[in-house]
Amino acid sequence: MMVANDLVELSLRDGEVEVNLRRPNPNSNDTPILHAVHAPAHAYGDLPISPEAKLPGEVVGVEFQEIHSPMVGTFYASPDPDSPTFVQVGSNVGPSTVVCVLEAMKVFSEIKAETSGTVERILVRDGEAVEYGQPLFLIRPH
Amino acid sequence: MMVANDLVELSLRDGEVEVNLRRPNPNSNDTPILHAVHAPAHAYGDLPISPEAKLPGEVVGVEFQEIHSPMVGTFYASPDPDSPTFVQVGSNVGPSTVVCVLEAMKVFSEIKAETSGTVERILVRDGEAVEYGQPLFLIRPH
Amino acid sequence: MFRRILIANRGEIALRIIRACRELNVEAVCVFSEEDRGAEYLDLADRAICIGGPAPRDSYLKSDRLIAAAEVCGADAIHPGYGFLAENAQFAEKCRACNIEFIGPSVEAMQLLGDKANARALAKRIKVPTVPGSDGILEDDNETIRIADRVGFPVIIKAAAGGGGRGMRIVHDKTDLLATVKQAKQEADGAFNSRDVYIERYIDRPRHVEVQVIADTHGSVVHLFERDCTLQRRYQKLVEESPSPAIDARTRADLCACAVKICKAAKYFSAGTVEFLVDAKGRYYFIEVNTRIQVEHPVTEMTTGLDLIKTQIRVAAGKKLDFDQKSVKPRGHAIECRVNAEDPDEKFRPCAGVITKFRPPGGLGVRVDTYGHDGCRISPRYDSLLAKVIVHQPTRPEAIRCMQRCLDEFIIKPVKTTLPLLRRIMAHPDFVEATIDTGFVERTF
Amino acid sequence: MFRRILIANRGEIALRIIRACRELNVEAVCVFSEEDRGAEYLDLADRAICIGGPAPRDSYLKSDRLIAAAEVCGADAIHPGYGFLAENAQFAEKCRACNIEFIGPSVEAMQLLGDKANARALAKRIKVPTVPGSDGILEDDNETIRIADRVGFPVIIKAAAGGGGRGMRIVHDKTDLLATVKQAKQEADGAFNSRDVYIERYIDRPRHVEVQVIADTHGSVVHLFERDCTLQRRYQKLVEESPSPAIDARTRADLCACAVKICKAAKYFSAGTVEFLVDAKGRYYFIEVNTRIQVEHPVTEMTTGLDLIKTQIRVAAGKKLDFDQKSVKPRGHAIECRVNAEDPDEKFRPCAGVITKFRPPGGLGVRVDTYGHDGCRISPRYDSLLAKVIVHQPTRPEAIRCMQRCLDEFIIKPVKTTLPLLRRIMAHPDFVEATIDTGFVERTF
Repeated sequence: MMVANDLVELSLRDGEVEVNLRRPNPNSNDTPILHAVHAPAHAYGDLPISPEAKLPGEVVGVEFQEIHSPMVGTFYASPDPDSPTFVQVGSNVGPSTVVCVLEAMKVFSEIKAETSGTVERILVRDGEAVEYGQPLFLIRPH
Repeated sequence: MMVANDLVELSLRDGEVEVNLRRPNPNSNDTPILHAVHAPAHAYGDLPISPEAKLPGEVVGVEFQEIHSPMVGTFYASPDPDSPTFVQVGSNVGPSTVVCVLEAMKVFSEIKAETSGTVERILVRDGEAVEYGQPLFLIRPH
Repeated sequence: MFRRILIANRGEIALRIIRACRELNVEAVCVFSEEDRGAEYLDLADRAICIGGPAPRDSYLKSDRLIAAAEVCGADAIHPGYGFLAENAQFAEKCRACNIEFIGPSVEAMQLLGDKANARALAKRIKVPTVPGSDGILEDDNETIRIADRVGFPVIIKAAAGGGGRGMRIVHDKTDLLATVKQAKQEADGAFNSRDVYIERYIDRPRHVEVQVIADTHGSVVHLFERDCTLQRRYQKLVEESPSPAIDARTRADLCACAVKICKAAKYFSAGTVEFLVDAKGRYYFIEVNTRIQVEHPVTEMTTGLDLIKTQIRVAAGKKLDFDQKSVKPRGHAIECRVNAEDPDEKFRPCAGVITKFRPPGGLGVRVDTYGHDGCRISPRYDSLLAKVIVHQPTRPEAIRCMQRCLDEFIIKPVKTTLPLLRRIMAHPDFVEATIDTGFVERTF
Repeated sequence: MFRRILIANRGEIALRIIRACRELNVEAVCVFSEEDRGAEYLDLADRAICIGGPAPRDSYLKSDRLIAAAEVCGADAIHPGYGFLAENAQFAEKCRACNIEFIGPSVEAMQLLGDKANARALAKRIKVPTVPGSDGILEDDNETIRIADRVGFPVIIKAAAGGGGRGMRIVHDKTDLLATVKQAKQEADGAFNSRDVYIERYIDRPRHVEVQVIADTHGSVVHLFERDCTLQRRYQKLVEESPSPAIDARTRADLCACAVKICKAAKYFSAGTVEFLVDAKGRYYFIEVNTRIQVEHPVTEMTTGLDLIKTQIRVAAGKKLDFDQKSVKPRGHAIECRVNAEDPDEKFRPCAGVITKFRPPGGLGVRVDTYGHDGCRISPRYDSLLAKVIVHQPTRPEAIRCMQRCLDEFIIKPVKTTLPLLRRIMAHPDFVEATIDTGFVERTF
């Protein structure tokens, strides 16, 4: 997990290209509601995968990979409200596939998958606030 | 151990006959020195026998019985300085054998063995201060 | 000054006294029962001596063993704390007969003030208001009517042998008087094997206000202002504060002056508390004197900055008070909450067991007097007081808010405590607005 | 008042700010790094937000993440604590540009006073004494001689790019002056890649005395008297106390007046500290202003009874100070000891690990600000400060005795701490007699 994080960190530090994808109607005065940020922060500990991320009826032995948030901000699944989402459950992604954008301080940053596989689950809702290290997507590796 | 203590307690409460065995030369103004009273108090816990009471080279399997002090006071091994000690290592004792006297507030109380056996070891020195429940003698049961 | 003090108590007050001894450079020897063997607070004493079995009557109440322990370790004084033998004049007398100073008042003052009737007579003699009443057992019906008329209705009939709220009957009207006295006598006979009853004015919805006094053996008597202990449950104090939010400056001055007068008349020295009831109209009545340090003494320590235990020890060693009445300047507002190991949902049944997680609150103006810690064992054999949370803030509203914060912060697991009740009390408008009386908890929770 | 404050810090100061927020009924949101995940003090916040990896540059120093966290949780203010970004004017500017109040002084005041040369120039302009010196880089030999003569020997040569005691040379005599300056320039070139050096009067065996100031945005500036922080080790304060045992009433009044003058001149608001050196003859010299709350602020809280963090928050929300200079009446003597997780026997190497047993001291006049508890993990990545023990007693001898008692009582296992060193300091006659200077610890232990 540390390796995965470091990769995300590195890629960010190298390529924190701030894309000014300003959303047409961002409700900019509303502070997004922070869903369940406190609770998972304490539920975590040193587990390699969060309990929340475990799917009911999950096949034992399959090791999912998580895409973590490399920053604090607001999660958007699509580049703007009128466009389709970057990915959906079942989408195939590669390391450079953009999976979402995160907004912080009015700046939108594209987040790449950094891994290959199929999107198994999207763990946050559109417009939800996320903290650093929070799992965003569950990827079933190829 | 609790049963043994209760017996001692009861016998005291019934028969705390205060024997005025005033010692001829008791150095009455000197407060006796309290030897190692603090340390064993903390070393004890719930052990059935104090670690101190374990003899080096002790035969495994023999369960010694302890005669505990039923009060706080000063231990004297003999009725007065010129007399022989009540018992010594190797003496046989029965329940009503007087094994020592304890002095508290200028009053001397005879302490009885309350058990039968052979004195294996005397755990306190003549003139030493003892606290409640402190082991005084180690008895090898018959 | 003493060389070595024997502490004849346990738990938080033993720890409190150990700390005072250390700061005075006096050796502290603490006694313990077999039940308290291994308690961590004993590690802070210079020595600890086991004096008997778990039951208080086999250890902490066994005066001979306590004195023997003092002799054996060479202690020149005994601090009794509160409870156990703290107000036992015979014990104080025995200690002093054995040349061991009893840290408390003289035997004579204990005897005089320890007897409620004597204390009341003394107060009346020096014109300190007492609750109007029969001053003795009711003999015949004519006398009963005459006294009740003088005292004024409502009156309360109390069994002479009763106590703690038992054997009491309120009479609101003259027509019910004689019948009620008759009933009360029958009940007293049944319950206490004595038909003796007496009569007093019934103080409706009173507040309990007490004055802390400290005096030396050289005749100097200083009051340290009052504590309001109105918040009780079945005559057990739960919350204490200072200053009282319910009395005005004039009543405060009167109460404090009365307290000093009583102590001077009794030639009192050491720490003591003079208790009063204050009715809704601000009238006050002396009720009794506690001739010991009290559980709630930290409230006064916080407002005055004076260490009552250290002062009590110094005074017992014959020293003069190093302050006078003028130099005592209370500051801000202090509140104490008693956290007892009791289950408020189960009729306040004492809870015992091992505490696995203990996180007392902290911060500016916060003091927690406790023997608790992770792994601490709570015995069911002794008083259930586990911790006293005391806060000190510039004003009463700030003190209440700080206490709320502290009670929220305090974690004790898994032993049940009075914390949830205390939280509800601190949030209750009647407490916040200081309109409560001594019956508040029973009526409200 | 603010509705929600983001706390951009960790450990004991984060906990201190959480408590202040709770008492003000303001929601507290605390950030944390992955290293601090699960720390118990975070449970006391209303929310906690992970902002980055363990290294400070990846979390607590990452201003964009902090502001994003404030935006995401809807905080209307950020409290920076001390260290990290607390004195970073750019961060304060960014916060305010994002409509988030930075709890601290204005950006202008931070810039003016944060630059030592500017602050010194300001002090000189308003006639506050500064250490006599060259007021700039030494250019040629004639100038050097002229300045040294004016300043008076001994003088100290300092590298402009140096700091923390590095790159300094003392010159006792004119004959050595030019040669030493030449050496100093060569050394500065090698060490800091800059030949710039300047000259100052060498203050022999100075004491470090600082004045706490609090000011609102309405022009009211109040000093809260001084703290003596002479007891340092390599420029790190270990023990602080108030009042200073080494200055007289007149010097105290002068220092406090100078501090207020500087803050007024800089249009300062919020909490700030004005630092001075005091030499053996009682002459004092302004050295710098700390534009933040300081580690040792509790010392002043204990003597004045004022809550500096709550006041700082109120002032940041635009409120007026609810006290004035006349109403600030310090009482008694307070001492703070910093308990660091460092091994005094191993060159003060920071120690990390899990604390298995943590028993802070308690009692009257004792406060322990700490995030420690049984099972607490100490990270090697951050400041080693684990606990601050603060005592408040009527007099300095009583405060020292109380601190000795507290240090003896404090148990921390198995992580090594500075407790043994602090115990030796509190027992050292030079500390007790207040004859120390800032070099005491290095010379003595």
